[in-house]
Amino acid sequence: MNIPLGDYLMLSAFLFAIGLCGALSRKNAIIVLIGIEIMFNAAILNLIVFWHYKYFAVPTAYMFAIFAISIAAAESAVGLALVIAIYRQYKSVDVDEFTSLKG
Amino acid sequence: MEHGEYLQHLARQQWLIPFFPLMAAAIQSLMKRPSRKASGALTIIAMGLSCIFALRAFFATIGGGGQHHEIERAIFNFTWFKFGTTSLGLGFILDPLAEGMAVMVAFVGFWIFVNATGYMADDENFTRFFCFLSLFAASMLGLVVSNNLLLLYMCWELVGLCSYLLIGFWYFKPAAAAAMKKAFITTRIGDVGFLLGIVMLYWKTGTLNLYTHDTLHPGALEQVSALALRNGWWGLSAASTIAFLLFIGAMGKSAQFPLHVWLPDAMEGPTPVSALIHAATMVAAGVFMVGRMYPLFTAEAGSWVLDFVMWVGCITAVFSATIAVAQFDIKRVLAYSTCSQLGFMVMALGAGSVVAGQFHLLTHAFFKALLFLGSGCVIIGTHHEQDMRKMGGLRKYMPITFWCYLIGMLALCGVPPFAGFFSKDEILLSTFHRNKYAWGLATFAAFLTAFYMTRQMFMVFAGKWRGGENDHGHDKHGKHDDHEHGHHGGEPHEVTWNMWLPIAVLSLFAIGLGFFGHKYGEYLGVEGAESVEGKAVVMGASLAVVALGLLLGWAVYGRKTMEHATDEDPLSAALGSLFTFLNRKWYIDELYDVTIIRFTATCGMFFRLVDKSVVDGILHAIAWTAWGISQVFRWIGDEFFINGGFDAGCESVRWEGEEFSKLENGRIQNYFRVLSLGAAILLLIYFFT
Amino acid sequence: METIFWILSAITVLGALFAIMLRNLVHCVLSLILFFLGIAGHYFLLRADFLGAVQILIYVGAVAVLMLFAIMLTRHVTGDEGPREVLGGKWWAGMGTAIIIAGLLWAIIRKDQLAQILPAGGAQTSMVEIGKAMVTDWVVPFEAMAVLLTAALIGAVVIALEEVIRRR
Amino acid sequence: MAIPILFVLSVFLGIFAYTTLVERKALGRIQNRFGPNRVGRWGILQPIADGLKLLIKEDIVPRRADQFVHFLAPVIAVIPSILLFSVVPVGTRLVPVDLNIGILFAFAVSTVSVLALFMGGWASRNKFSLLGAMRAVAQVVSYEVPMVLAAVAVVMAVGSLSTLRIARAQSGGILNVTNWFVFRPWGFVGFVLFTIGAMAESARTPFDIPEAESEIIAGYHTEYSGFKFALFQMGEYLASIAMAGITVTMFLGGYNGPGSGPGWVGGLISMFWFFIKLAFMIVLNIWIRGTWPRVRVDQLLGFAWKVLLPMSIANIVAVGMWHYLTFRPLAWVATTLWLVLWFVTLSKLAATENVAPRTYRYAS
Repeated sequence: MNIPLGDYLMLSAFLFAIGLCGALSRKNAIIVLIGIEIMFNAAILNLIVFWHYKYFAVPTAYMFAIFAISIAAAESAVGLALVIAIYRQYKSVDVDEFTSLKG
Repeated sequence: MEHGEYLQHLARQQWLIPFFPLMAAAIQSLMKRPSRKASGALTIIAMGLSCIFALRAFFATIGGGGQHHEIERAIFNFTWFKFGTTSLGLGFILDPLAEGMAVMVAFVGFWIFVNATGYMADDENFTRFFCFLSLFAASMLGLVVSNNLLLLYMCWELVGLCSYLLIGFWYFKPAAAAAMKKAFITTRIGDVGFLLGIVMLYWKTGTLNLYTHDTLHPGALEQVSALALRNGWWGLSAASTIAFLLFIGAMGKSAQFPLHVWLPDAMEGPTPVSALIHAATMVAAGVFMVGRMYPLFTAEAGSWVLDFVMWVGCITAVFSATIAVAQFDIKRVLAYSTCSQLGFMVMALGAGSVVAGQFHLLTHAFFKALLFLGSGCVIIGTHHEQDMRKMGGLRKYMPITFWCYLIGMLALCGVPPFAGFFSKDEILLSTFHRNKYAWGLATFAAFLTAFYMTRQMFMVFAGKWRGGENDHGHDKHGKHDDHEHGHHGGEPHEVTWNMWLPIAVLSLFAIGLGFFGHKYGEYLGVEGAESVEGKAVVMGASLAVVALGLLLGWAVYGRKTMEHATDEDPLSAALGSLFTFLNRKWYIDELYDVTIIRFTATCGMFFRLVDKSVVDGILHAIAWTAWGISQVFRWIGDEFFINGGFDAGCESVRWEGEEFSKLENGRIQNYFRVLSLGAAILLLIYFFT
Repeated sequence: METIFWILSAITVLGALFAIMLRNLVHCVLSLILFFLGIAGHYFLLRADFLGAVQILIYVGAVAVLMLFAIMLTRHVTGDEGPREVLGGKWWAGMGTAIIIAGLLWAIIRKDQLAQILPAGGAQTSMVEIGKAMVTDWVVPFEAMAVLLTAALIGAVVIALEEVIRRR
Repeated sequence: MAIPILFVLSVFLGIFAYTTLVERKALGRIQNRFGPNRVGRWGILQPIADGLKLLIKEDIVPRRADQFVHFLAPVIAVIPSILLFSVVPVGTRLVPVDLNIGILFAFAVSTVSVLALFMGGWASRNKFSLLGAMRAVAQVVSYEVPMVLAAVAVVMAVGSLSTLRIARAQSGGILNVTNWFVFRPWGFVGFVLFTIGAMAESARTPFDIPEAESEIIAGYHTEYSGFKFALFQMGEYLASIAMAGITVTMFLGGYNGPGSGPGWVGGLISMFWFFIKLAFMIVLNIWIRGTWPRVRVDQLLGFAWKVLLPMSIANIVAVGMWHYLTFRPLAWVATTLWLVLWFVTLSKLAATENVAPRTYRYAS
């Protein structure tokens, strides 16, 4: 496989940016979560890419990836539960309408 | 099997000693439908098994040791978990110190549990109680057999937790709820010191194992000579500093002078708990820990730590004894007496005699458990009456309890053939060698001990039954149990066999145990040749003061017993306001109220002031700066606003505030955006550098 | 191999783009699944087989399904946003930031020497090694993760169950 | 590599076709009727006729349906089911692909089929379809957990995720039979758990509430007709056959049996054994379908979370005990006791919910 490391990094950078864009500009809370998941995945992809390119014989990066996936799963579970709870409160999932954090 | 190997084999099985009560607690906590019989039986059987294992180990340590005064110590360490390259170990130890203690805890605990089945027979939460009791015993046994400060600390905290749970067992009583909090918080103050000591020990030695028998990786206590050469804090060597910090923990647990306040309040718990706390578990933990870590205390010659320990003990001994003289609650007298006796033990440790301290710990455990259980019997026999003024004449009604109680009392006073005499004598002797003033004070405390115990005996057992007089309006003091039974004032009765049997058994030990003092010293292998010098003086003095105390007690309370519960205490008449002073426990709680609690409140106020002036000041300064900047912009942009003068200035501040507050609009996405903008800026910086 | 890489990359990027751009929420999640599968494909390509399978199992099998459930519970079941505005207020700020970050990352990767390296090859970490590492050197994080997942599970249940309890 | 794949594809598709026939015949017999018997002798050409009929039927798509997703769903339903076969070792010489993560791959792939159900149900814009889809998703997600845990037990015992390794680990013993995992305490429990899980995952009776006819017409494929419907059926059957194959591989000794071995003859015999066992599993499925009533939705989910999940975790512990107790008789006694204890406890706990005797309002 003769793909330079840069291509993979570029890919994950773009994915990260796409996720960020979704998380920052869409109104729906679920899409925001989707954006965050995309960012997570881009980051995990980076871990695995570096593992493959540089530390092929060491399981550290692999461990990190597995833990990151677990954390992402937990995060999305709690996040979606929160979305449902918030929906019950506001009858809406638009993040623009959640302004009770205002000081 | 060769003896050493056998010990090694036993050390491997040390974990079994705390294991059984722990399992009993676990099973009881998981039982679906609580059953009194099953729960009581389970607890007692588990404790019995622990006791058997402890005895087995105990006899093994007796068997080999003693010839060369060399301590037989078998250890078993293992790695708990690894984190990267650092690993944390745990370990168990088998040596005379641990085994003597373990046998005592298991044995006394066993009989306390038997008694508790009677005492708590009517309680709704019987199984919860026994679950906690088992956990309490398990954690104490774990503390005793641990060869690792981490494990010791965990058990230590568990002991604290259990005492919290048990003192507040009747949590619906406000006094009990307050007492449980007090006990927990007070001991926690000490625990901070303990934790600091542990951290420092780990920092200085790199291990928390006490012994490893491995020259490559020596345990903490095998490095004391090195530690004594390193510098610590407060002009002490590292060893002494750690010892001092650890001793603060022991002060909290063993209720030494400034931190003793929780112990008397702990009387709010059920009486078996008091017996357990006072005799076998909680307070013994502190003294035991000092004994366990003793090499640290003696590592540096001539440090003031040992003196500190001794004086703390001495002050506690005298101080608590004086308070005990003026109490009316039967359990409170015993509680202050425990405080005082703990003072004796700590004093012995400070005076350099581990044997005396530990031996007194053992004997005291037996007769204090006996006394507490006896008082429990009295309380049950008199239908939950705790006020001694409303008792009296119980000798007729409760003969077995009376005789056992008498033995316990004589042992506590230090009357010759009984256990307390020997152990107390050793303490006094060692103190005599160390410091004559401390010895004098301690002898005075011994006198007071004899006096207040005599007082208690006469008030409770002599004279005529005063409980029938129903005078609730008189004094609410000491009637915390009346939620249980409404029928105050019924005739007292003897308790059931499962309550008197334990005290009968314990009283045998209270008589006989003292003769083994010399053997115990050999067994521990710490003491060298026994010093005879001054022995006559010390023994004579202590005998004299005990006799004096007994006589005086008889003179004040025995010649003419109280007629009515409302009668004034004869001593109160003689001492006047001093008696009130003692009765109110030297106003220590009040003192804490006006000093520490007031101080904390003041601190709070002070910080609020700081918040108001400094923090708000900074905020105002920022606001004014922003205003200034906006003014500058205004100058450049438009002359007109300057002409607007002060009004425009205010207006611009408001405008700035509005602009800034738009940033803080509560929309998460906005925060997120600003965050990622920050990240972008960081990336930019990274790119251009 | 290069071809596979480019195809997978196209799938991944398009999946991600659609996931955040489509108007219908269910379509968004479906294209997110495409994205997840693309990432899993990348893992297989990078010889992280286990992780690829885990990716499908967790993301496609659990996270995406969870999202679908959340949509069903919070919106009209068609998942359609309707004629209303789907972009949040100040969306240009978010999009601008994302573009800036993308550009900067691109520039940084271009500038970096590291980007030129090719895979080292050699012996791969075996599954057995990974399993062993997880229960020896990494056992504390592993346990912590177990606790975290339990906490998240309970937390999610409690948060989502709130109303049922109140109704009783 | 190509030949095994082609072989597996053709053979399993054939098995799928005739499974439908066998099922209809068997159900017919159970219900005291004949089943298909018109097309060919014993109705032997029935599947072909069915296929032709479905091919030429009109393909109806509801007007309000989400056209694209509606089209995609049946396609996605089939793909993972076929992919599942890639890790099933059919004989000693016939393994389509030996992945080192075989079992995990199978689970990963089988989860994807959930999406097909959801997409089909959601895109139809039909309340019954959507209900069926949500039921299917909840059910599959719930039953996957105990199923994976039951498989974890086997993976622990073998020390590998590869299906081939798992099959090999069960060779040897008396007549190549005694080493099957189903003849271990934990293996037997795992077998039962896994079979139940597989049955629920492929939504077969008694776990067929996603397509319960009496409640929600046909569930997620209510709005499908013609070959799309056939594809859904095909995906479902293929998945259940593949799951049967994986069950055979993991618990019933895979291709091992008297006479199986590495040579050509042994290979052929091993294939024979594999298909015999597969047939046994399929018939077991059909039998259960014919005899069991459908469970209620709350019973279904409660059963998964309150009985199967604890039991499968206990099973994992049992494997640990089996591994560490090297003295076999002791291991037998200990694991059996442990599992029986759990079984009794769980069944006691599950039985506490007292169901009132059913009252017939109109019938009696």
